[in-house]
Amino acid sequence: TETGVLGGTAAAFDEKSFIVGYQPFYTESWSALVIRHAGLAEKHLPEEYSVGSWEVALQGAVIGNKMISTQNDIGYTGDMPSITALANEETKIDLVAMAGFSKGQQCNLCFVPSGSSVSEPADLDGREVGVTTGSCTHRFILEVMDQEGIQPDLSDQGMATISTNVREGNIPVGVGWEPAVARSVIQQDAAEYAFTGASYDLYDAAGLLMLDSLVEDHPEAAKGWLKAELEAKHIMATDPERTMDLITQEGQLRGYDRETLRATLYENLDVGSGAQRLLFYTDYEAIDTANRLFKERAPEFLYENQGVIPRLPPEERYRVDLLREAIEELRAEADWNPLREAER
Amino acid sequence: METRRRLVRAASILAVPVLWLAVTRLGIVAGLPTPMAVASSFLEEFYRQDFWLSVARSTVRVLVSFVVAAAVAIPLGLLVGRYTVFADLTFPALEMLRPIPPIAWIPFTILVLPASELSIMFITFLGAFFPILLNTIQGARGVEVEFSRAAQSLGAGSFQTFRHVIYPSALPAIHAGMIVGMGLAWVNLIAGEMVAGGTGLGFLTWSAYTSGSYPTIIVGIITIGVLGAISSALVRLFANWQIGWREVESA
Amino acid sequence: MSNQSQTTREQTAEGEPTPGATGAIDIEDLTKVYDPEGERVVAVDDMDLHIGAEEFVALLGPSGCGKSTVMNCIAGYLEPTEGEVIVDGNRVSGPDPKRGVVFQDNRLFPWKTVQENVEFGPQMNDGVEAGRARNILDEMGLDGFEDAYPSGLSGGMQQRAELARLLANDPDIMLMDEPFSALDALTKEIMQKKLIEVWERDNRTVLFITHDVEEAILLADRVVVMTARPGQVKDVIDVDLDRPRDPEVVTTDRFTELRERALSVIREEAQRALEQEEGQA
Amino acid sequence: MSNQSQTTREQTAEGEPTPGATGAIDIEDLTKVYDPEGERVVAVDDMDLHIGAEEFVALLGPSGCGKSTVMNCIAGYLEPTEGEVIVDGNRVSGPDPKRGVVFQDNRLFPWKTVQENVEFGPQMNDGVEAGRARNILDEMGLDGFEDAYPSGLSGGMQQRAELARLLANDPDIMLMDEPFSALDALTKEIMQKKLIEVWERDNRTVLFITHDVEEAILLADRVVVMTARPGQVKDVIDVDLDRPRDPEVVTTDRFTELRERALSVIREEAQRALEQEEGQA
Amino acid sequence: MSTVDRVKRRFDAGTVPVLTKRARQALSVVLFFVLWAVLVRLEILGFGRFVGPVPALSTFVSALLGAPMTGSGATIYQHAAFSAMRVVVAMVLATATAIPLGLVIGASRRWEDALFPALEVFRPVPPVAWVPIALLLMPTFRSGVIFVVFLGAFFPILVNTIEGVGTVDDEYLRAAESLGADSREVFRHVIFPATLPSIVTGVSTGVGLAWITVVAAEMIAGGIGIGYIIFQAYRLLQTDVVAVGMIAIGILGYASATVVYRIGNRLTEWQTVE
Ligand SMILES: Nc1ncnc2c1ncn2[C@@H]1O[C@H](COP(=O)(O)OP(=O)(O)OP(=O)(O)O)[C@@H](O)[C@H]1O
Ligand SMILES: Nc1ncnc2c1ncn2[C@@H]1O[C@H](COP(=O)(O)OP(=O)(O)OP(=O)(O)O)[C@@H](O)[C@H]1O
Ligand SMILES: O=C([O-])O
Ligand SMILES: [Mg+2]
Ligand SMILES: [Mg+2]
Repeated sequence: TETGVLGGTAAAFDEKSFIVGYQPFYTESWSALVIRHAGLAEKHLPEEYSVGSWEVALQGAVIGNKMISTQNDIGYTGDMPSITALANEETKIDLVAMAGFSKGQQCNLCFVPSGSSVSEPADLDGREVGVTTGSCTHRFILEVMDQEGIQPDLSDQGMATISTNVREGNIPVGVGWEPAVARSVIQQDAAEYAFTGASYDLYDAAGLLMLDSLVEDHPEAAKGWLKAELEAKHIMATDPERTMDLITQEGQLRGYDRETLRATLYENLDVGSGAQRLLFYTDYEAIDTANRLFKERAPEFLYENQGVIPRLPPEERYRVDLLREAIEELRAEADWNPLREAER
Repeated sequence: METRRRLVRAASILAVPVLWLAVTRLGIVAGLPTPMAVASSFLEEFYRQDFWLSVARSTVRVLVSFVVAAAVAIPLGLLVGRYTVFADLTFPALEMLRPIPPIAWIPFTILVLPASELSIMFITFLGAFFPILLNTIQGARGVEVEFSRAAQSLGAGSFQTFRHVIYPSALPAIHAGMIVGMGLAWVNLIAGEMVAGGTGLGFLTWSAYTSGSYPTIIVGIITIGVLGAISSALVRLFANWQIGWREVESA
Repeated sequence: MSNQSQTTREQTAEGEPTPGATGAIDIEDLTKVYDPEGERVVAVDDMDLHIGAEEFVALLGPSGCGKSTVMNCIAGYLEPTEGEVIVDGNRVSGPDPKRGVVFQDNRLFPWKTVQENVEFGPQMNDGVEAGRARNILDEMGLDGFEDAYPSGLSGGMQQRAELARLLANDPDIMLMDEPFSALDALTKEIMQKKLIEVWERDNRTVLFITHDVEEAILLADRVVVMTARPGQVKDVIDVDLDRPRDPEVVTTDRFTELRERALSVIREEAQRALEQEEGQA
Repeated sequence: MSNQSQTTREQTAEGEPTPGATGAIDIEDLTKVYDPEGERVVAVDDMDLHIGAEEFVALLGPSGCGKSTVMNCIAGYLEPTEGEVIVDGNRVSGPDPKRGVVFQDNRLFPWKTVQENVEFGPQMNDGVEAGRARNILDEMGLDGFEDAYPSGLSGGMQQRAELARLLANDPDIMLMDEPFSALDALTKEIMQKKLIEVWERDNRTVLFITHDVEEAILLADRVVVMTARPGQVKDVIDVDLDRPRDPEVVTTDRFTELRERALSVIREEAQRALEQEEGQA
Repeated sequence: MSTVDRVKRRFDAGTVPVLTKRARQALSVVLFFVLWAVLVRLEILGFGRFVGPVPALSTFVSALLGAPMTGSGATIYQHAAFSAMRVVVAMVLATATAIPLGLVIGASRRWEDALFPALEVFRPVPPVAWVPIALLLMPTFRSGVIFVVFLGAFFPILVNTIEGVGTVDDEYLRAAESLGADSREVFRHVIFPATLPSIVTGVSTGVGLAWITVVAAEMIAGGIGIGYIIFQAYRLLQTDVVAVGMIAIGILGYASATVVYRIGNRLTEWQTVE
């Protein structure tokens, strides 16, 4: 799977050998794991193209930045880092598809130590809340603060640090994304879900990003990757057992029980007012809520509220044209439907 | 007496795992993995390709960066040490950069360099570069003037004086810098791998933390320690081999 | 110039200098000021001295009077502040293999073996045949120690090796700054003998700095005594003792006389130097 | 014991030792082997020597013959392998402020000022009044330098300060290992005078190691010459020159005679030592 | 010929008056900024993606005037204070433990045998590698970071102290004993002061490592501090803030090195001839 000791360096200088940035520790982007371990890229990419290396990142921002410096060609990132990447003025990066989508069930999760007295959003007022700024959890907590009129004390930490600190009771509240939260709740029985974005009608998503130069200069390869993405979604939506077999092949996740991993994909939360855990959609323009998330809510948050991006992402950075072509081609080639119901 | 001393020293080392065991048994430090858990995790890692790839990547990164750092820092240091004009023109700028911990360069390198491998190597390079540079400068400045005078009076030109006098005379200082530099190369490599992610033992250790495989954290620490010790030993060996003349002195 | 040189040689009761001899040194109005911008130290003040080709001159003087400074100007390490040093008619402008130097603290290259040290000079001046190095090592009694590093040798051997390194370059002039001051009495005696042997055979000019009055008289044709800082020539003593001089010469009346003369000049100057120092404190 | 001591003092043409004088040293069958398990080096072999109270003894001998080893045994730094050193009837078992030491390389504490150095001894032995330090500094001509660190002093001053530090402790015995060998001729002469002055006034025993034959004769009541390694006593020369001895005494016939005797013994031993060394190479 | 020679020699010796020393040094700094600006302007390598000197310095000035650095609204002073506090606390702990331990290990073979081998087991591990385990095991996040920084500073101080004791010349000990000092007094008046220069070297190496470690820990673990600012700004691609963080950490590192140097010089002033 990995290529050589210096594989990444060599691939960085080879246009037809892609470096893919992915996040094993972000359930919403796991279609990448399915592509990787089912060999879907090899299946769908034109012959002369290959995956030079799969680069693990623990945060979407790292992938976004590597794409900006053209060290990664393809990236799987949360909604916030996706927008940061789209808005940058250095390197053209396109949002070519959506890797995962949910009504606040993946990245808008508030959790507390087991047996904590904190259960309502109002209880957060004045308390220390661990959050990774710049991620989808950050937007979530700010929306909650806004709607509830509360003032928690935000402490910016990495996701792993937040879940350790919640589990050890060092901080009373954390907001986070899967699968780290499920590990604390299910596997270690040390924390519980308090509430999710669903209560506030908030959505979270993961984006599939490509360098615009890749899309422009190698459209067949880009289309091939999108086909792989669609097939991965098909597997995830229709064959949970095979999906779990593939996901658990990812060495990074060896600290996670299969059950914990399955829960993050397929088990709905008690506190999520019945929202489905993960929606296996790919065409964000076909889903109104997803479209608005990527084109309005997230960009406005980063641009107006946080002032951390220099401009709103230009319209032409959103391009699902190749995705649509890939869907059409797959409809002809495959005996399964590349789109979920709501996308049709 | 000699054997008694050796026993005490062995006991001292042995006390580390024994204390560790006791601490975990008595539950003094909550969450500390037991030696057995770490041992079995070690065995597991031993059969994983990913682990060996991490070992190989970190080792290659350190070695390449270190060699490049030495190759740049030693000539530069000799020139800065010997030529005041050159020193005045270069050294103040370098001195401005020196107090910045190499790891703080990571965002810069990721944005500016064309491959993430190079980013981590650059951080590692910086870790080794400044100690070697400073020691070389000090070594070149410390050469007693009589040595260069002797060489000149024997007919050596300035390049020959450099090669036969300045360089060998600065070698002990250069080696001291290389030993410190090797230690700092590892420090910064690990930090770089943890921050910039991807591969390597630093990443392995941090992602073990992220994924909650706590015994693997300690496997990572031990592996890093062993490799660090080996590389320091190699530098020392190289140094001793290069300056045999100094051993005679102490003998 | 060569005229004066000859006069000197006659006075020393030695043979005439070899015809066409090289290695005459003329120090003319030499002034050396250290740190002329900051705290000026006038080390040597308007000094004149002529050393004939093939002459052996000892330079005596109180500590800090400028002896090493004079030598460094002749060697070409230091640029005179005023005046100049002329060797065989040419102004000294830098170090030259024709003017070999032995330093007070042994300056063999510790990172080279004895043989490498001795071969260094010939290597740098590829005109000189390298086989010479080997002979010189033998002659200096260093056979068997070719591959030793200087740190493995006794003090006496180190000094012999340094002399060997110098001779391998076949210099016209040997400048020696307290070369034997760190040796014990016996080793010093042996080295003195060796030096004279070499000098008598090869006809080189020697400028020999020392603190030891007896050593100066025992070795030199002329003893130049310098004043306390700033250094100038205070007295020049012609040593009219026959050569070869054996160690017993020190018991002769003439030796005692010469010694007394040198000592009294030195004592006077040293006293002055001391007063200067205490005046500064 | 005290009997022998008196005999010596008479021969030196000095006054009788003070009644109840302390500081007699008895070296009895002293053998010192370095590294008895590994590469044995027999430094001193079955040496006997008596030094009377208040006597000034100089110890001469070729390099490496064991002089410093003997001194270290007397000082109590080294445990004899066999035999013993007895001072005023007591076996030496460790260092003691009654036996003061001056080292060859200056060993003033560089991190203390001159005054702190000199006061160090009295402070450690609070029996001695501290005001003494001040007087001694003045006497040694160090007034004005009390607050200087040793690195700021000239070599001669450093040596004076070290002597002052020793005297501040009022030792019975002064053990001095080539104390003046690093000084230039004039400074050395001044220090020698100072030492004799102090010794004559305070009646201490002095063991003075040197390489310099003239220095030994100029200063000592008796000169002990050691054999090449392993060290033993080769010859003991009574110096029957009147005191005070001024520098001119070196020109007297008796001085020359004594010097010749010492030199010939030393030369012989040094030659042996050299042969040993070359035999090893 | 001889003038050429002379000029050449003076040039070699660096005494040719091509500008004064100060001017050359200033030129070096100016050239650095020019080079930076040119690289950014010409977009050599990926420099086009990094901030140039002028916007970096202007952001730096506004940061100095109290502009908040990141979303949390803390000023650069607050972040700097946090990083500095961590370094100071860790340095105090490290000197307070490593110096006595080093003196004891260096002076006594018995203590050396008992303690040193065990400590040597830990020494090759780079301090940063302890970050995950420290965050896991220490009771609070903040103490975890301080613990790691402490480790960074501890070993250089320890090792230099031990080495320093080892190189104290025996003759100083002998001199003190002959002057009547007992072993406690020898320790206080000889071993400790003689070791001080080494200790100072160790402390200055230690403070350098402390900064490296604190920045790494803050970048990796987040929270607050200059390392955090750098990484947070990087996540959000605010390269001017990244540069400001680097400048700030450089200034702090330089300032602390100067403080250690000054104190060290004061403590060992006897080494320099007045
Ligand atoms: N580089 C220098 N800068 C300033 N002053 C110097 C320098 N070198 C020597 N001096 C001073 O110049 C004077 C003469 O020094 P020099 O070394 O020539 O004396 P010397 O006669 O060789 O002394 P010694 O007998 O101690 O070797 C001394 O007072 C010395 O302190
Ligand atoms: N610690 C030691 N271990 C082994 N050998 C030693 C040690 N100290 C001295 N020696 C050896 O013992 C012999 C006597 O040494 P010592 O220093 O007593 O001689 P010395 O007469 O004082 O010489 P010098 O005149 O050079 O000072 C020498 O051959 C020396 O090499
Ligand atoms: O990918 C994210 O880090 O949100
Ligand atoms: Mg001199
Ligand atoms: Mg000795």
